[in-house]
Amino acid sequence: MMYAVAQFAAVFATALFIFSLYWMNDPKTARRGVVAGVTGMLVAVVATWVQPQIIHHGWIVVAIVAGFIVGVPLSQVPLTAVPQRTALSHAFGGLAAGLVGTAEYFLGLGENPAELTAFRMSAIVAEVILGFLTFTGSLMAAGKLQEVKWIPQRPVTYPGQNVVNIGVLVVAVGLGVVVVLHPTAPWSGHAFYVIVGLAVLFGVLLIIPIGGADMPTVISILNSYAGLSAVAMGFVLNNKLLVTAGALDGSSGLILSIIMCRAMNRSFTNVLFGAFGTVQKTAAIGEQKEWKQETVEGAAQLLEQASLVVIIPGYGMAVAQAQHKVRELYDQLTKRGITVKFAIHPVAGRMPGHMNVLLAEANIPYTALVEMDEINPEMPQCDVALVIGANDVVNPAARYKKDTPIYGMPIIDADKARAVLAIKRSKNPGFAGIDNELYVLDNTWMLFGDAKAVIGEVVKQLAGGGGLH
Amino acid sequence: MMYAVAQFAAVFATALFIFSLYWMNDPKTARRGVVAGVTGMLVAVVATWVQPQIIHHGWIVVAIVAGFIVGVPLSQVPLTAVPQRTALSHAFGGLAAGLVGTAEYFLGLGENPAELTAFRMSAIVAEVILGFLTFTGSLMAAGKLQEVKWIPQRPVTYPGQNVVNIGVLVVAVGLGVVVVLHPTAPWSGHAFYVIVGLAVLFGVLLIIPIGGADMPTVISILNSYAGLSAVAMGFVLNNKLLVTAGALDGSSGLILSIIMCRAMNRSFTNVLFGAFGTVQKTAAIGEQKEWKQETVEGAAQLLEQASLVVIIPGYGMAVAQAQHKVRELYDQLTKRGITVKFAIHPVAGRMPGHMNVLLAEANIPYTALVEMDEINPEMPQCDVALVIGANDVVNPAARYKKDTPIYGMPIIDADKARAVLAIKRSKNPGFAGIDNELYVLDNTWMLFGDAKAVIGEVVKQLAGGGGLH
Amino acid sequence: MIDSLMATQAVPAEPVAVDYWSMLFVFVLATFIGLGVIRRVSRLLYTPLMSLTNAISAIAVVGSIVVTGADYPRTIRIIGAVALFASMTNIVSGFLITDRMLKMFKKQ
Amino acid sequence: MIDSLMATQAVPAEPVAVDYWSMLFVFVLATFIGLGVIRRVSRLLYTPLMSLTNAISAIAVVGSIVVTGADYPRTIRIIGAVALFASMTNIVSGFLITDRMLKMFKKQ
Ligand SMILES: NC(=O)c1ccc[n+]([C@@H]2O[C@H](COP(=O)([O-])OP(=O)(O)OC[C@H]3O[C@@H](n4cnc5c(N)ncnc54)[C@H](OP(=O)(O)O)[C@@H]3O)[C@@H](O)[C@H]2O)c1
Ligand SMILES: NC(=O)c1ccc[n+]([C@@H]2O[C@H](COP(=O)([O-])OP(=O)(O)OC[C@H]3O[C@@H](n4cnc5c(N)ncnc54)[C@H](OP(=O)(O)O)[C@@H]3O)[C@@H](O)[C@H]2O)c1
Repeated sequence: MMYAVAQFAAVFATALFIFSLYWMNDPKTARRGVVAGVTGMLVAVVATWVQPQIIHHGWIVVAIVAGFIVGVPLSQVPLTAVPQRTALSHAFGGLAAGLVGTAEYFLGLGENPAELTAFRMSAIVAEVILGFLTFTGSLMAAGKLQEVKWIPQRPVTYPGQNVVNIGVLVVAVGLGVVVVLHPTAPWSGHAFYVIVGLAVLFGVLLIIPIGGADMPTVISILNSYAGLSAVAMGFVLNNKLLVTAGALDGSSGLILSIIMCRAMNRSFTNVLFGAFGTVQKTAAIGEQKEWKQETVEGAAQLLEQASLVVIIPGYGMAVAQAQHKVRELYDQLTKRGITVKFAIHPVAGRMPGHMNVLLAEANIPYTALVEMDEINPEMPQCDVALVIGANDVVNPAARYKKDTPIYGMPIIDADKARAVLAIKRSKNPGFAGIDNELYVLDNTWMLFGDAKAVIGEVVKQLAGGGGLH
Repeated sequence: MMYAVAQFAAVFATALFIFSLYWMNDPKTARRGVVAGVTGMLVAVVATWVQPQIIHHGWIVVAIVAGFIVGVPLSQVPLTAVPQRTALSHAFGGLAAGLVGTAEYFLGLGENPAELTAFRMSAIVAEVILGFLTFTGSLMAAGKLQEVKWIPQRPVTYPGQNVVNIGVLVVAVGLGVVVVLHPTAPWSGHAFYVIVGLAVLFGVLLIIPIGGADMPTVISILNSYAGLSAVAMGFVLNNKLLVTAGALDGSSGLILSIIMCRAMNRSFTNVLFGAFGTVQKTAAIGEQKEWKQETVEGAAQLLEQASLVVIIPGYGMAVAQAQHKVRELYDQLTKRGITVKFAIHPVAGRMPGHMNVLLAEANIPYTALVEMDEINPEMPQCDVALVIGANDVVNPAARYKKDTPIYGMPIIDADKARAVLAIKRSKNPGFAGIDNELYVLDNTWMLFGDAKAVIGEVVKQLAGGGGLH
Repeated sequence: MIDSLMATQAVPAEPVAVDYWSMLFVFVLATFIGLGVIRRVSRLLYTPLMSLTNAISAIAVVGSIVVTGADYPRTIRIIGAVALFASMTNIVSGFLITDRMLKMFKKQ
Repeated sequence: MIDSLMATQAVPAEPVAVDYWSMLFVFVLATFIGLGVIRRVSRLLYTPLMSLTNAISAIAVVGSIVVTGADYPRTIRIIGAVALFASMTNIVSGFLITDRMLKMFKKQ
């Protein structure tokens, strides 16, 4: 009976998880997806808990309560901290998988060595290696993103680094094979600890040479690993629900990282081993060419006279937390009958969909957000392209400068607009570390300063408060 | 070892079948889908054949050779006979499932009754009922489509028919439950035969009240049943490949029948129990209103002067086998620089995609075939809408006449074109048996006659051969 | 003997208990895949799709091979051979006609 | 005892042999579904998608519940409780933050 309950719950929860992801195909149905996910999780937890072999309940309750105590505040972080939170969450997931794998091994060793078949042992080793490397790797990633002091932001490289890293992994896997073949030898327990230690180490080493800005892609790859470690746990526990849910998570991480890599025109290997971001900055072209500046008043006037304004937000908008001011600007312009569209580049910001959540937070209707492929044909009709803290995603060098790291990356054609207004704090380059000729084009005017402050003043100007200055 | 071979083959063949269907999403990759399907099938057959319990090979070879001898000619039928062939094929599939189920039951009964557990017996009974009802139902459907003499085309109805039909099914299922509970009683073998008999009977009774023209939907539903019987066989044989392939087939049948029902604005129940096609024909409006006729010369002139011609083919084009003449017409018109598009209604003809294959057979590029939703906004710009043997799919009554069976069905807006030329043989209504006011509109001109003949003459006229008459 | 029929692909050396829940799981997942994949099939190709799925569902042939070729009573094996013939016909005609139709779809 | 850990959900009355091929089958099918479903997710929602899959993959919680709650040695159960806490944190924060973000997406 209880067996049937558990099995039925597994089928049911699997179906709910699939629907949960399916409903994410449209913002209108997406919240239903959360309900389906929560229900599936509840069903799975209850069906496991009621099984007769669960006889101690106290610690379970304590752990669940503790999970709530930590989980609720973690869900209230500001939206700019979402990448870190996601990384932290992967770390927790990896830790859980690694610990359960360890428990399984020592349980088998202590009580029923015959159960440690080659297949089960392989699954346990895979689970433990994937789990613990995801744990430390994600912690490091979270640290880099949070800009924690003792974790360097810039990639740290040294000669022979890749050899060392891959060496550590190879030793861990090799030792794993040995333990799979001799699971109950007197030294196997120690070997197992060494495997855990190497996985922990590898997670750290993997992230050290990767720049802070490459973290989103790395997080997605770690997401895949976390999913695969859940799959391995499913193999060990003969639990199909774990296998399906893990596979769903694994595919999600895989697809998102592929999307990011494609949109940046880079390969997986380049992200993981390319030490991107160490690129020596070339002398800023800005020094030779003329940067034209515009005043707040002039910018307000230019915007007022436009009939189509395309706003191109980038990482700078996120840093400045300027989205609410952008919303005010949007209101001021639409009030005047001006059409305002937001051009969203697939890798603008520092994580997939970054701009969309920020703008949604500021109550900008998602129907005003237009994807790159759709907005580009419209750019020649655009009167003012307002670039807010975006740089690489509007850099025309991507079209023809073969020696730059962004060569071949599709960009938003801001330079085709009749006029360009660009907001940034300095003449420094963006994430990829290369100059952007967009800023020195004939029809481009700069508004130097923090995005939030600058837009705030433009809004004041438009609202008629300009006289106060 | 052999076990692993079989299991690996099952995983591999499943993946191939999934890709096979996936590649059907585009005509460019579709033929690759066939290669994947054939490979999957080969892998599955070989992996089964090499299993050690297969010790007699002679009959297998004979049956396979016989399958080729019958199968190759069956694949060469003219395209108009494709619906019948599909139905016949479902009949074969149902027969195979039913026979294997029967063999399994009597094997268990004779040699190892303990294997006839409740679960297995339920699967066997489901397999046998689904298999045999699909067998006779599909044979009847094929007969109706082939217009075999001794199977009436029109629905045959009598009072209490639905009660009788459902009664037969209920008795079969009830007896099935009894046999599941007592698989080895002395009378169980006989009861099993009765179940088979009732399933055979139900297949016939199910089809009798359904009109020939509703057969495509029925065939799709039977396709689902054939898939489900394969799933049941998979449950009985503990074979996951059968389960997955059967589920793929089942979903395909389900989705196609849903698409057809939606496009006709009817429900499943209405198709299965509605006895559609018995509708009393109302007096043809044609007698009151004026039908204007056009000569072949006039039609040719009208077409020549157009700049956008939309051809709307229907069942009549298939009946007349006019597609090759249509191709010649297409060539004549495009040669003159006239844009020619084909408007394809989802249920034009008598099976999903019917028009597309016919036109593809005549080498018309599939880029010229436009779906209903895309062509309708263009219809007001269309100079001549040429309706070739289509009727219900262009009947404006669908928009407002609530008492007609097609009310609510989306149609191709032929009536919005600047002029309409319609080819049909008589003033008779189409499949749904209702009048079509399109034919008596002010800007409609009729070309009475067989579609192939009429278009042939128009083409001659356009090619300059008109003087020969 | 029925054993080997039951677990079609199992050889006595490595017997596996029939786990109906696994089968149900597989069925549910395969149905999801089926619905997802079929919904994306090009409308142009519905007719060849019907014959392709027809051929694929003739995978029931593996059941018939076992019934025909294993060490079973003669009548059982005759039933199996008929089923095998029926499935084989579907495989051959199904794939051939699908390919024949698909060959006709040309872009220009 | 390890038996009940192995087949997490099995009670001794109805033991089921671990069929790794079934698991592999399920894995392959689930991956197909995952790729199909994720590819259709709206681009607008990639950020919430990341936290949603995060929460779903915390299904590993069922493994931790067994390790924590069954009749195992104390150290094993402590390890299990830590894992359970970690998974639970992910479930709670993952679903909550996803919903919080999705609430922001409004049409007008
Ligand atoms: N989205 C993803 O998933 C993802 C993942 C991995 C990598 N990436 C990479 O991230 C980059 C994203 O491009 P992007 O154009 O959005 O950003 P970007 O190239 O990093 O440029 C950001 C710009 O914002 C400006 N800025 C920073 N803080 C600001 C503030 N407070 N106020 C005003 N301006 C400020 C900076 O100039 P100043 O310093 O002069 O102010 C900088 O030029 C791409 O290279 C992409 O490949 C994205
Ligand atoms: N495609 C599917 O999957 C499917 C499935 C089930 C049902 N249906 C139903 O089938 C109907 C299809 O609509 P439709 O407009 O294509 O066909 P239709 O409504 O059946 O009309 C066909 C027309 O073609 C004419 N015709 C017949 N033979 C001809 C010939 N040799 N030369 C010239 N004209 C000829 C007929 O008129 P004359 O007799 O005067 O010549 C008739 O008006 C719909 O009602 C649909 O619901 C379709």
